[in-house]
Amino acid sequence: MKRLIAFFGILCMVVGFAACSTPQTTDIKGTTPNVGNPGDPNAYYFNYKGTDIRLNGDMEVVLNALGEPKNYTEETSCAFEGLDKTYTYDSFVIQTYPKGEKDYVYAFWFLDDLVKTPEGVKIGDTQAAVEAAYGAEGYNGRNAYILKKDTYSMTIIQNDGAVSSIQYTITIG
Amino acid sequence: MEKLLEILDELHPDVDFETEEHLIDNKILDSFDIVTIVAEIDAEYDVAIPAEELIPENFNSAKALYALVEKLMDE
Amino acid sequence: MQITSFGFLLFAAVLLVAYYLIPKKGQWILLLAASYCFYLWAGIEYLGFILLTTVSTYAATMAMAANQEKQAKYLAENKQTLSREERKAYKAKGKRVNRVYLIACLVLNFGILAVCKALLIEPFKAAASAGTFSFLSLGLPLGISFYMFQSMGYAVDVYRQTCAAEKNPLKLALFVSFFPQLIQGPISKFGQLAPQLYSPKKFDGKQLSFGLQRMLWGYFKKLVIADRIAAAVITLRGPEHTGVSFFILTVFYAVQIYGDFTGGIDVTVGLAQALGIKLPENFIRPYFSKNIAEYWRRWHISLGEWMKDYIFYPISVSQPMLKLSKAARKNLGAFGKRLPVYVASIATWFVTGIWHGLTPNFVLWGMLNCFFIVLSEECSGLYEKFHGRFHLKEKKWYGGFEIARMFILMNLIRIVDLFPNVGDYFSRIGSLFTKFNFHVLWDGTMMKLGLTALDYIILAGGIVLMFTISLIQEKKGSIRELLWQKNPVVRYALIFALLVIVLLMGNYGVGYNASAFIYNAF
Amino acid sequence: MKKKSIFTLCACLAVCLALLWLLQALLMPKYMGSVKEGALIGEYYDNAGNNDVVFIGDCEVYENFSPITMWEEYGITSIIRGSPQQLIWQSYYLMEETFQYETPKVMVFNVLSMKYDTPQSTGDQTQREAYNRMTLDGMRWSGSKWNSIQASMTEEEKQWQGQWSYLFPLLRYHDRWSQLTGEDFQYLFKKDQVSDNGYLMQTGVKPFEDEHIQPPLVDYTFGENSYYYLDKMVELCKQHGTQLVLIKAPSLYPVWWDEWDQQMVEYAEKHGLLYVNLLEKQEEIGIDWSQDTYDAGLHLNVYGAEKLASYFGKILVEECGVADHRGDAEISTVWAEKVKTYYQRKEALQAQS
Repeated sequence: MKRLIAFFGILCMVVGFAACSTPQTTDIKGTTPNVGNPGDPNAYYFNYKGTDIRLNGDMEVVLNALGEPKNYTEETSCAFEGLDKTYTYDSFVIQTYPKGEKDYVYAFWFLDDLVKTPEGVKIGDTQAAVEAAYGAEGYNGRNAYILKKDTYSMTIIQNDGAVSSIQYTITIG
Repeated sequence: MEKLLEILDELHPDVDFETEEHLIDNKILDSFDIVTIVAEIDAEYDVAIPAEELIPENFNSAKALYALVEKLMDE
Repeated sequence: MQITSFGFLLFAAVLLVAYYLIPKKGQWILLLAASYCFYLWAGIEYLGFILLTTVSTYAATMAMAANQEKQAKYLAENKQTLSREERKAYKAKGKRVNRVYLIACLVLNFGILAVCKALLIEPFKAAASAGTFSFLSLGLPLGISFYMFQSMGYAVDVYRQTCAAEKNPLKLALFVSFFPQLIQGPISKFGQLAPQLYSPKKFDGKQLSFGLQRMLWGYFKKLVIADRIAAAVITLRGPEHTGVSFFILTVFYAVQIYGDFTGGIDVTVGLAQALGIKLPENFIRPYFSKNIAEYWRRWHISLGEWMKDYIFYPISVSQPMLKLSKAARKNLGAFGKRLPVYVASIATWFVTGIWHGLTPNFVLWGMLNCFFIVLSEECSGLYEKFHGRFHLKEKKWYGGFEIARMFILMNLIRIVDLFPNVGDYFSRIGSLFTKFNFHVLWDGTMMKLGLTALDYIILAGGIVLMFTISLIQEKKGSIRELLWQKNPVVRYALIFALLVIVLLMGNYGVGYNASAFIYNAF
Repeated sequence: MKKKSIFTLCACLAVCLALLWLLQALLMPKYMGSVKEGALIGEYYDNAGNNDVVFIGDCEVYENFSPITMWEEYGITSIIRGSPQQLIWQSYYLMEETFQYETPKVMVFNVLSMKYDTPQSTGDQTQREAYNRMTLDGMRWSGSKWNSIQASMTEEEKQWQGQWSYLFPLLRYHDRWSQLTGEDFQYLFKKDQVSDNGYLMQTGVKPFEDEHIQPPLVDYTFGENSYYYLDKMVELCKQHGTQLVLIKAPSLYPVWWDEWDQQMVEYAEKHGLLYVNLLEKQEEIGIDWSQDTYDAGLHLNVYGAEKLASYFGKILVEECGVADHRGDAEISTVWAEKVKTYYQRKEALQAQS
């Protein structure tokens, strides 16, 4: 028994030393699929009449809450199965991609100033208002702010000093 | 030589060290044994076997080992 | 350049053809050129590292050799006039000078290695978590852990005068950079590898064939088994997989690492064999081991040998240790005798641990191995009594039990590789004793790990094949020799069958994991 | 003894190579069933030579123009080298390769692909790779093919050194063994023609109802790489004395922005090229979007394609001076056969839908 205790003592010293001299490790990052995860709570979103419309959100939920869109079109890519769908409401447009049986939000953009981003920016706002909400980091130096988070991006385009378009999309790749 | 055989016998009573010539090749002695033997020889003969001499050729038989000890004592 | 890339195969093929066509005197030059091409392929920015190691090793060994020569000459000339004590003192003085050279060389090289490893902890972790983690492709620059250890081993050998210093810097450069083993070993000793590298090789159809067969078998293990099961290993590392799931992870990881590492070594050794160079074996069917000491004599042998020769022995027979031994023996009895061995073991395993990575989990891994080796050594007496009492050694099933016990124990130790956060590891181990969720085996969990039913079938078939081959090797020796006795048509048919299996069932190439991929629609 | 063993080795090697070749043929997708687009590029070689007009581009050419109609109405010999999501460098190399087989009077290029500047800019890499395959696997071996591969590979393909898998497609399709169907065995050695001189016929009707919209862009300037290859096309056609005609097919989606159109107008002017934006000619062509499209305005069906061919044939005759070959007995015999196949196909498809 004495031997084992002695051995343990030496062992602990060595391990203790090692633990101090090596940096703390952070958690492991998983693999990211092409479009992120359906239902991702961290995705960009905006709120319309109490409904969150979120990148990678389930389109069925949106349809149930908002009702039928004003316009609806389907787009195929050459040679591929599955449809991208575009839903146009009065103040915004939502595009989806298919995954399994369901459709998920792939992009949305605003059409007028009746909808706002969660940070309060809307079409027609000044550059100062955009920078107040998002900072100047995403500015491309010419006409747009592009913000990115994982596979998500938000683009605010300006025309003559005023916001002309606000778009959210998943960056594929 | 006798003392050496005593040391070895104590480690592995079941081995006939006078005849066995492949102590390492036949995996009778492992690295722990070798180090123990070195320590014993140091205590017994006051000869320090340096690390570079810890090669199979010197430990495959009691004879070879004894020759090594003699050589080192001679130096 | 990965050994599984098409580029590597093409490179190897061109080299093999050129190797046997050019004059034999130039073969080693070609190998050197090929090794440097290979190294440059990985990135020109790493060239400096390998050159620095080569140059510093060359400088240190030449200096030591010159010193040794001078010394020998002086001793020979003054044999008559010097007394024994004087000779001893003179030798010791010479050795001290050489020791300075050696230590400078070691400090420089291991310093670089340590800095590289420390700096590269982040990318290494990223690679590990992305699943592209090959057990020994740790850290950059390419193969640095391997060529450094090999070179430093050589420097120590020259210091110890167990091998002569190589005077031709180009030849030394080849020894340092020899490309098949640059990536993941084995770590060769100079005395064993170098003469083979420089000697002219006659074309030998049998060696070539054997080498290529071994490479193919290596690719089978790597591409069909290891790279396929990798997906499940990644999934199972998730925090939700505890208890039985964690146990499954340890088994899957055992399969993955065996396929990955021994497969890679097979490719390396096979290619070297095709070039007429015999590299040391790095694995001898380790999972058939019955105790932990045996396991480490059969798994990653070249690293173990290196550690033994250059860390374990020097520490355990050093003067302070011998003094400690004497003191301990007086006070602690029989255990005291073994104390130096244990201290040296801990040091050796500590180094082995950080060699694998500078994170706490690798240190823990080393210490766990060390602990169980010491434990089994201390308890060996008890075991023998126990065995003798029940005549267990004579019973066939008991051997099987010992192997299974060893397999499980090593799985549980090895898995710590995957948990940079040591706390995660212990909580998983704990869950083995508290959570008995056997239902994961049949409730569909197994189908959600990233493997399809077909994958499981291929894996099962592959594992059975690996096991059978190992069993035959264990009982009857070389499979390739057995095949060599057979009708060539039968032999070619079998090799071709294996080739087709690797080609069709290997997990390689673009779009492999794209389940939504268009071709699935046909 | 030695001789005998070498002979055995060589014989076995030959057998193995033959088996591997067979395996490769079996595993490659045949594109005969649901994704016929993949077979288009490979069909060119059976119909190459003696075409006065060659169309090059993506689905906006192979779904929208009917060469048979142009033959029937104007005696124009034409062929389409189209493939799905064909990118501009792929179009360029197809053009380069075409000149190895024939020297047409007119090369027609659809400019939609100007919008994609790099292999990465076209979206999902997996999809991209599948498109690359459909454009490249069908090409015969040539320097053009190799260069096209180099220009087309996605990051993932590069990582895998994908060029080797184009050289030996077995390396790409190796895992298809578990998905083989009857089709793979049926068409192992001989494939059917799925197109009529490169035109992939659709007979379904799905009317256009709502306008397809896309969000505005930050930057409308076409990329440098796109212009680089367009310049190369101009140069290449000049070398061969072939007239290069740029078109934008009358597909309503993806959106063809006015800013893009303006750039093409300017480019054509600068290089003295004919550029026809067929979107602006919808009325003259007579496209009825309730009848002439099979996917709500993205592509035309056969009825629309015949109308467009009829309209565009006239431009080719009047503005490019493409000759009428209906008087040439030899050519007429060949084309009579094509016409027959065309109507058989049309009937069969109509019966299906």
